[in-house]
Amino acid sequence: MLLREVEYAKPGSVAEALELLASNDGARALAGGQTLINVMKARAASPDMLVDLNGLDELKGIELAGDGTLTIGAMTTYSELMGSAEAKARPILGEVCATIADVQVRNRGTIGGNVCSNDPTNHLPPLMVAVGARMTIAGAGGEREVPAEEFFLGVYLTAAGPGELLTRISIPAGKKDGFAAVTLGADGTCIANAAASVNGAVRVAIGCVDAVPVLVTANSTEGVADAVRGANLMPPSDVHASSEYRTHLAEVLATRAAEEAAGR
Amino acid sequence: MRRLDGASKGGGVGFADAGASNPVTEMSETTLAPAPVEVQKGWGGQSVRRKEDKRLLQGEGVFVDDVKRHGMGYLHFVRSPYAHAHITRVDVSAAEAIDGVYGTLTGEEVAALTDPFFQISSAPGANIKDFSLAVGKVRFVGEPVVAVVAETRELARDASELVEVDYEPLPALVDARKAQEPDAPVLHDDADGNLMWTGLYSWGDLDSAFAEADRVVEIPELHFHRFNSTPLECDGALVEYNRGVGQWTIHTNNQFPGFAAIMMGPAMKVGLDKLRFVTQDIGGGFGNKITSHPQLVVCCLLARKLNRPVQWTEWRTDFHLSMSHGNERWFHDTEVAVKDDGTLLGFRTKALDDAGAWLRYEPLGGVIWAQVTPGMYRWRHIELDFTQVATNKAPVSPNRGYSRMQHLWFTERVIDIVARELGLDPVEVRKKNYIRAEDMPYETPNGCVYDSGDYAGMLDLALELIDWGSIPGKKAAARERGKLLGVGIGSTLDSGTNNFGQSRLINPELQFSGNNEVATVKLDIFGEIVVTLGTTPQGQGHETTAAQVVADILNCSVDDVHVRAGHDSYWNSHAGFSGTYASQFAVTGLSAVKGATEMLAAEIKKLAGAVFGGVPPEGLELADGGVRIKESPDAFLPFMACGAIINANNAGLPEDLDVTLNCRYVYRPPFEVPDVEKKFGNLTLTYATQIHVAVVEVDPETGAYEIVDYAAVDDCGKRINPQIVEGQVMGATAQALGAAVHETYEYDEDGNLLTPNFYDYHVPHALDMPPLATGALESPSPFTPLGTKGMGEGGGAGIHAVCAAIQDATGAIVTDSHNPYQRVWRLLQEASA
Amino acid sequence: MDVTVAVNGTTYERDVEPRKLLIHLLRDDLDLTGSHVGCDTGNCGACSVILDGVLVKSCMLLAVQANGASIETVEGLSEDGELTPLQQAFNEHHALQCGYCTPGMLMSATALLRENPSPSEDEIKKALQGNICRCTGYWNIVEAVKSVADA
Amino acid sequence: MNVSGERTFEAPRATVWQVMNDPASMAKTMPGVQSFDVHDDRHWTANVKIPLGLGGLKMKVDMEKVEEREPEFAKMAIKGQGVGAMMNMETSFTLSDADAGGTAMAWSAEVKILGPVGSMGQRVLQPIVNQQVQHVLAALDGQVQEAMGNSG
Repeated sequence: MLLREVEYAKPGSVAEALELLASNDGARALAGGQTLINVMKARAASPDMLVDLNGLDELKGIELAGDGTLTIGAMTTYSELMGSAEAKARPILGEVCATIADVQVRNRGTIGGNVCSNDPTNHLPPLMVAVGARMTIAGAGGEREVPAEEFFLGVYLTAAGPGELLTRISIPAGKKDGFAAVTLGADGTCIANAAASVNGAVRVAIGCVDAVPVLVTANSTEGVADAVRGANLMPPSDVHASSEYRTHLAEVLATRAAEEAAGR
Repeated sequence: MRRLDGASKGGGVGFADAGASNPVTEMSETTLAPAPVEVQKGWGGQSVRRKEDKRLLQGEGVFVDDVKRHGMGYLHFVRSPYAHAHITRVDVSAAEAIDGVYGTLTGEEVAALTDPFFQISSAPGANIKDFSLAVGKVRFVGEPVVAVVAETRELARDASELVEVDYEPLPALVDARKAQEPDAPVLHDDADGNLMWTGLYSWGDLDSAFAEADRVVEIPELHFHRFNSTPLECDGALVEYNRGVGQWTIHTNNQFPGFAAIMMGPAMKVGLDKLRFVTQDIGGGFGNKITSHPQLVVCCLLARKLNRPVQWTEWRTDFHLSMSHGNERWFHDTEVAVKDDGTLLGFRTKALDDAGAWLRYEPLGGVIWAQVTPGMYRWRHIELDFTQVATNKAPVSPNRGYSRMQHLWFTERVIDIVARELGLDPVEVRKKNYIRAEDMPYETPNGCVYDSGDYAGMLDLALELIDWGSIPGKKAAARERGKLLGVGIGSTLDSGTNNFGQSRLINPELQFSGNNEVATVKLDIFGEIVVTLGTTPQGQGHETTAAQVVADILNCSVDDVHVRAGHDSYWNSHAGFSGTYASQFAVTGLSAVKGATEMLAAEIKKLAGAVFGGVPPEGLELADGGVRIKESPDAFLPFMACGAIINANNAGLPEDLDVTLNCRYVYRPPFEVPDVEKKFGNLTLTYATQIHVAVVEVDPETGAYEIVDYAAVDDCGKRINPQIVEGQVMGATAQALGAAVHETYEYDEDGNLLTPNFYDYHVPHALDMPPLATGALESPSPFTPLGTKGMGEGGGAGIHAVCAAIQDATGAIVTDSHNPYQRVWRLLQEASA
Repeated sequence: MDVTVAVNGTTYERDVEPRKLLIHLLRDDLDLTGSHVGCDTGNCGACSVILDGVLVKSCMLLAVQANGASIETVEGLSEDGELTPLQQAFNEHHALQCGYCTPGMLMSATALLRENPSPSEDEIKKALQGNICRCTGYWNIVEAVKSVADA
Repeated sequence: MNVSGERTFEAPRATVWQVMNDPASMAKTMPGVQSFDVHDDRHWTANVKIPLGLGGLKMKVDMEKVEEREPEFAKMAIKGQGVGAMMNMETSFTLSDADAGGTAMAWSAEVKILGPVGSMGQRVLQPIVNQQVQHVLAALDGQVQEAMGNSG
């Protein structure tokens, strides 16, 4: 429960936040804190400085463009997304957010925080890959956009490097999406998950089977199982699932997610 | 919520109609409406609303971590990262050099200042040397090695990171089955191996039973897994030392201070009166808060060393790593003698118990199971070879259903496996072999006496609640949806009120036997009725049920009865076995309350008789908050006057009037010392009964499953407060379901705990709970003053029911008490292979 | 760092280390010990409070992040010792045993009922999903909330 | 946890051996090295800050070469001590001439992580170790290339 000493900064703008992050090697952005604060309690991580992004309105909000593209500010909370009329344009987003942890965590935790922590048990990284999200990263040199499948680099590691911030996520129009997971009890820790999107081809991203979501594609839902087998997954074993069981779940869940997507 | 309960209507408590079960007569889909609170006869048997709730609902409870003292220091333990290692060097200088650090305590200091804790075990377990901090060696991950005290919580933890400990790692022993192999790492050189205790229990005539059998069903291995109840509040203490009188005041949430005291006093070389235990509210215990005595000793030593109050908060990860895991048990080479018609004759098995690194309450688990030796069945020939070994895991200690749950899981598994092997219906096998209502009281093969009950009747009620007839249709419907539906029964006993004489079966040298509990009831100067209990409740509603018993005897309102919250050993209201554990308050606690209140009632009459000028007690009655002459009710002496006369206005009272209006009663259940040679005798006074039915629906593709319906029928004799009883039934059910599906303390081969927090140790949340139907029967105990039976632990019936349901759904024999999705998936693979 | 918070209508100013969690500010510095700590990973919800109208777990928030906020805790639910209908329902339905999780449960249920005065049973369970109770099995808690919702 | 694999370098065995046994080169392959001290040809110490997205994990790492058969086999015992985390690792590699030219390396490592980091991060340890291993192998490639450049 007891954190190591840490400095706290509350910037008034994204620019100021970037400056703080760039000028302090040990600085980390604090979004919803629903993962980071817990890791700090265990002292498994101890940043020297927390740059609190709460209160930066520039990072909030959801916009729906004329072509159906959704733009979600990185500091939008799960609850805000679930309550957003605009976000209903891509219904899977709210549906998946509603199964993340619990009310308190959803009230505080953010979309950006979820993808940036990229804990393998998180739901949003595979979902973002499946729906073809594009991530906007701001840094000293301005902004750049990275497709989701290139955004996730490792556990707790993403393309948003030191001194950078994920500012928003763009998601193209679409409705034919699906999601399937096996968790410890309802809404509990994830054992394996899969997100799918059908737009001509079937895109399925599988979570919990590697350090980053694994993307497979197929021409039809019937081809998904083969595609998963073809990916030669070697998932980690842990107390909840052996590598073998996870491999099996990956195939089942990928197929279910794809069938749900195709059925919409 | 469905409730089936015709047994709680009206009726005061009192001496019970021995043996008669009240049948259930009606079913209600609606909520059980709590009885309105108004003065009337017969508080006992009513669902009186709890007196303790008001403070708890307003955040005004006082839990141990809420207690603060001026100048207190916060204690943080440096814990072992190794499962097994020699400690080669400890250096606290860097930690002590920090501003705001008050001091430290090392294992070396502990070894110099204290004696090892007294061991319950006979040799070889008796020979181990257990101190409150690791001395020379660490034996499990999370074992406290050094304690640091500082000005703030955060600083104490910071400083603990500066304590340098050098370890020389040793191979770890994590599988109890390998503990006695020649090359196994040895935890305790003093015990010359990992065997802690072993004993052979044999009753009846095994040879003739197996000769008579049509078949012998063999079960090579069954495994009951490691978990505990994880009370939401972890352990803690605030300890003050009074240097002038050499006495410690220990504010703590330990749930069995009597046990802590007899462990701590001799180790600290002080008399027990130097250890004053104080608690108010405790955030759940379930047995897991019995063995915090090592940590309390450390707090005491530091409070004295540093001359300031010492505060210790155990965090969740600390608790999971180090505190009171439930007994993990294996059953090997089981053989069951059965007739073709399903009649059970007897069994033999070898039980192997994993004690973890220390014997903190063990090896009592090696005998406690024997309270329920035959389970609920009539077999008379039983042999169990019990062995307990040490491993490099957290020490085990009592956990709700302590040691009986493991054994009852075993007997229930045997029934379902036998039924499967014989192609018989598990319901019929149970009914054929259950001990019958007309056999009660029933003496088991090992001399225990089951007091009352109607097991077959309870099963019928449970099947009615689950709508047994609809199950085949539901199975077919599930199959249509691609799911596998299964149903299973768990029938268990909650044996309560221990005869501590059973400890002599573990170690004949021990001088414990019987049991006792204390209550005092007094009338204060303004007529206030004050009740003091010896117990340490953790949510069981003792303040309420005690008030109900008192109000019935004094013929007043429960609102007029003030039951002190919590426990203080200075209240002079405790005895050697005081505490709240082992399903006994409704017998020991309430019997003590009843005894003390009857003494008080007699004294009030004696006093009033004198005041009224020589009226005999028979001519007086208690009513309306006072005492009056039956024949002339106008002659009325309110309790307030009684209290005032005795306490503050007593001149002129007859010299021989032996009245204090402050009555202390010790309840002592009728027990004999068991026969140590034959391991025979009555080990507990009462046997509450549970029959549960679980319906599960399995997703065959993933092994994931849901408990889709559930029924729980309970019989604990006379219920003082049916709502509180039902609450205990529900809680025990939820814990059992959590343990059956998700909860496990699993270790890797190096002895690292893989489930040290609520992410990975998944306890049930609201959405995980199935629909529940409850039912109740009342078979009053003929052996207890109020007809009550201890209850609250249950016997893990939910675990047994879920195992049976998974066996039914998958068609594979279930051999483990813990069945996470992955295991069920494997069972399905096996079944289809 | 200086922190100013209004808890149950009373304003407090304290100088705290940035690393201090909000739950420790409440319990240790402000002596508001009604909110509890039951885990160290943000799972149990015993520390739940309402922060500027939003239900949060006060163990996953730094005290300095609450600067300027208005906080409601269990101590502020009832007025002059009168139990609220929700608190009374917990009592009537035996929705608490040890009482340790109760403050967090009450805050979660309070937040739910403000947003949705007549929730279904599933909605109640979903709203209480972030609060662990080890005593009751939740059935009576759900019934208690339902009884207030129905009223 | 055991991790192992094989890799081929486009360089002669002697060059690879030289890189693998040169503390300075090895220092450049380790993640987040802040300082590196060579005590003798068998004992090195590094202070590292392993970059994890949520914050770096600081560790003092002692390395001891416990076995060596030039130019084909070496085994090292590595002990890391950080606040809240301890790492014990035994790693070995075997070099041979690859069929298609260059040098083949078969390597394996037994990694143990203890302490709060280990317990908190149990479910992510294996992916994290894998990802660090990939980092080391890529850096090793770079070092071998550099050595080739220097010698070429």
